[in-house]
Amino acid sequence: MSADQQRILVRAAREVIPGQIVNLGIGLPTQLFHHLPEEMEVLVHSENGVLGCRPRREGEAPDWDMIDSGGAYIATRPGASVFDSAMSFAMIRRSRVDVTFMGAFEVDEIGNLANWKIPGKFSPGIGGAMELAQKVKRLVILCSHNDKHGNPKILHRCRLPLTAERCVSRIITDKAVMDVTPAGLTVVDIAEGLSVVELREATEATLNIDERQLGRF
Amino acid sequence: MSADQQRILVRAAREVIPGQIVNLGIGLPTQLFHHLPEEMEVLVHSENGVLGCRPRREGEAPDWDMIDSGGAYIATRPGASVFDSAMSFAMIRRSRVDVTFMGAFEVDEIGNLANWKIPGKFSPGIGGAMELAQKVKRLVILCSHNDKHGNPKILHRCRLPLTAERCVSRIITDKAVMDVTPAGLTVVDIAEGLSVVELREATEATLNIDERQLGRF
Amino acid sequence: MTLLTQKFRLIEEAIAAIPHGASIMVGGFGSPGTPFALIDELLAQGQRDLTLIKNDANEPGIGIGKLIEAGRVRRLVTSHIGLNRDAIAAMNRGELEVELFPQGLLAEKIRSAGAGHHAFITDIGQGTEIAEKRREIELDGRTWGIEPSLYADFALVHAERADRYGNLIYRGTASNFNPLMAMAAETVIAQAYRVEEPGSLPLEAIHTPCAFVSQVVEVTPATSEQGRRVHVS
Amino acid sequence: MTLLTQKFRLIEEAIAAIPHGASIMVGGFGSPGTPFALIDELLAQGQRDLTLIKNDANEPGIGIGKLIEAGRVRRLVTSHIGLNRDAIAAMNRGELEVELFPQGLLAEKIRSAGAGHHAFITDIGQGTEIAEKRREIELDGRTWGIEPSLYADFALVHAERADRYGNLIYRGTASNFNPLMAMAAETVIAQAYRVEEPGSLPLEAIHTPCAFVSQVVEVTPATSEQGRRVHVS
Repeated sequence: MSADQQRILVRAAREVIPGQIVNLGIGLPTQLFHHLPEEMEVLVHSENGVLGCRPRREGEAPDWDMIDSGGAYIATRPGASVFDSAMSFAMIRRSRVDVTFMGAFEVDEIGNLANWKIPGKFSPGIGGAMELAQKVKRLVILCSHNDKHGNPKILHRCRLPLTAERCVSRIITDKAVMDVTPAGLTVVDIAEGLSVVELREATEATLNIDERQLGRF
Repeated sequence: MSADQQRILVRAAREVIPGQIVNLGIGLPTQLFHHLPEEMEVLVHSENGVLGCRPRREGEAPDWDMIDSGGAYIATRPGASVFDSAMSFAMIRRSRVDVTFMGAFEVDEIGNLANWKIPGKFSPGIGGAMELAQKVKRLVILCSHNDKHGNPKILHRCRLPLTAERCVSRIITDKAVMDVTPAGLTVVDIAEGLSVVELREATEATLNIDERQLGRF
Repeated sequence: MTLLTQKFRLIEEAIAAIPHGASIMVGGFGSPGTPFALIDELLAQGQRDLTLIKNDANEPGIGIGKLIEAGRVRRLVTSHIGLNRDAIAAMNRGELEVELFPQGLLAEKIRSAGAGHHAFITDIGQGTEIAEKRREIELDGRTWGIEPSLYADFALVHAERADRYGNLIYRGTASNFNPLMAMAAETVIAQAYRVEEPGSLPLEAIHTPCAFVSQVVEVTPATSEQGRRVHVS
Repeated sequence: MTLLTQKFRLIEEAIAAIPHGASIMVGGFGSPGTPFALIDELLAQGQRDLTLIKNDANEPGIGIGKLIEAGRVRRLVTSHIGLNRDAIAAMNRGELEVELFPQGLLAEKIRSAGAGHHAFITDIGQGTEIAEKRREIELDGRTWGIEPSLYADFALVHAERADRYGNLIYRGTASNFNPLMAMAAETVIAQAYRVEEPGSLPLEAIHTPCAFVSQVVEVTPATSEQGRRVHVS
């Protein structure tokens, strides 16, 4: 894992409050699993049908019937339950998941999210992202600020097919923490060592920045 | 219980095949419970959420959490399961109940059934009758042939609000066993000691009767 | 939603969150699964103008029968009230507004809310009075009824066992409408005979996962007296 | 429906009832809950032109991956095939028709069939490509999508325990789509690690009541090899 990814995860872990129900999307968000202390009373929901999963401890034998939605063998913590896919998504559509962390291809100023399809290049399916994005109370995006070619992923408007409209609450990248507000994107934190000018250059979206209120991470 | 009711129940018990799933409506059909031998592999469904109930044995203590849809304390037999009301009616709407026995205010020549409401006089609710009548594979009506004033209950067309249209397979009364066929009501069995003329007089519906094929019960 | 760590409550506190005029789903089919203790607390606290959603009206002097008798229920959405002559009388006097649905449709209207749908499309009741009261739709060459989801502000449910996160296990025919209502209401108050530490309920045996439950209270098992009053054929 | 007394079958006999061109729901999310033995028997018997309905395409060489590889699947209705590069390649070559749904909608389309509804009405996917493909309805001042129920001729499901009437208990995350498919298909073939006598499964622990299950076969627990091939992060 890169230092940038590590920075995103450490910052993201601060978003979780004890007593919450949390869903971790495939990819980087899944790694957040390892940043939630086992003694913290948080139940991690995985949409394949488990509430209260935890990573296996070192040397702990896998249970072939226990995976998360990414296919990794997981274990459970006290208070866990298992259930079918209808129940699992009822929980999602009824907004009983407090916060979901998800990756993104693109996010935009009004909180639109695109993370499931690149027409002609990538369309393996939708999975649970659409329901999670549309219905979760708080959607936090964890992604690199720019793609591997350096192109901005935080856009004025998404160009790829949307996962859901106006669904994102907060975006955490290697460069900044941004909130989606009625006035557009407001920068909450900026990465250590990065200037506001550099951040704006790496971003297509218009960013509201009040330098007096800006945190570092 | 009257001799007429007893005759209906004895005849009705012959409708049940080992291995079937059976639902018994409130009132007379519930009594059929006692005419199914305990060793017979039949599962009785009750729409409040149990499959495989049986009457309590003499002296058997009631379990306060186990009732049938009529409110009677019941017990269960091997192979029984309990479930919620959504599951219970999914079973009904998916026609997974092989045969249902139900009472009637009125039944008619095309198999319409009225048994839930007498406008201005009786309308305590619908309960599960509507789904059962509409969706069960085989609906057998158990009722007196005439009401307490002697008026026929087997009609040309139902006059009361319907429970379901064209839903009845067979009608068993104290006077006859009748099948609903594309040609109307066909009498299968006639009560011991009753003449065909007497049966026709007690019935508003037109009855198809082939005296050579007529059984007695 | 209540944090997992803050769900275990005193019954007085849980019920005190219910205002006058609230819509309340109440679990139970006959006596089994009826949250008697929560209902009695609601009776004691005095909330009025209530809309109740329950399969049946219990019986006179039992469960929601007490609330109806005390004039605290403005409207009852139900499937059958035949075992409560007081409720029928109140309905006939025009003091209790009663809306009736076929039992399975009532269950599914609640389940549909619990699943986060807006409505479902059914053929149940087509050709009967039921169909006259609802919006219809032409689809695939037939006419179907549209049944809107049925939500409520609160649900009062009864479980056999719970943990303090709000995981619930039902027993026997006491399940009935409880798990459906637990998914459909905004605030879900569960009573259980035992409220245990998280980890004590077997994973696969949990019927209602804690995500749906707002508050859990521990109650003494109902006396047999309440049970005995149920009609025995 | 099969009589209760005639459900316990040999696997060859159960699968032999499936004709060419059948639509088949297959339980499982990744490996857990996938009825590997039933799939292998289907592979051995040679049925073709199949429509499969499954959350995912398993992985290359595993589960329905084998059927896809053998060219036996004409159409796949699914939520995600990202872990099976062979399935993606077959789709891109036009040899496999793939219909994609959001996972929760797929689950509910199956559940809606299982509950005997014709369709349900949802806001999921409104504002996305999903909405462009389906019929919409104006209700209560908003536009909603209509999602028809998804039925199938057969369902192949996997359970941990069963009895010979067909009552089923699932374990861990092996539940997933299995109980939904068991309700939705016309003929339901269940494999279980143990098929016991009626009466041995605890009443409240049964997830799928036997009324929905047509045939039960007993299979040897899957080797860890099948499990081990699943991606471990």
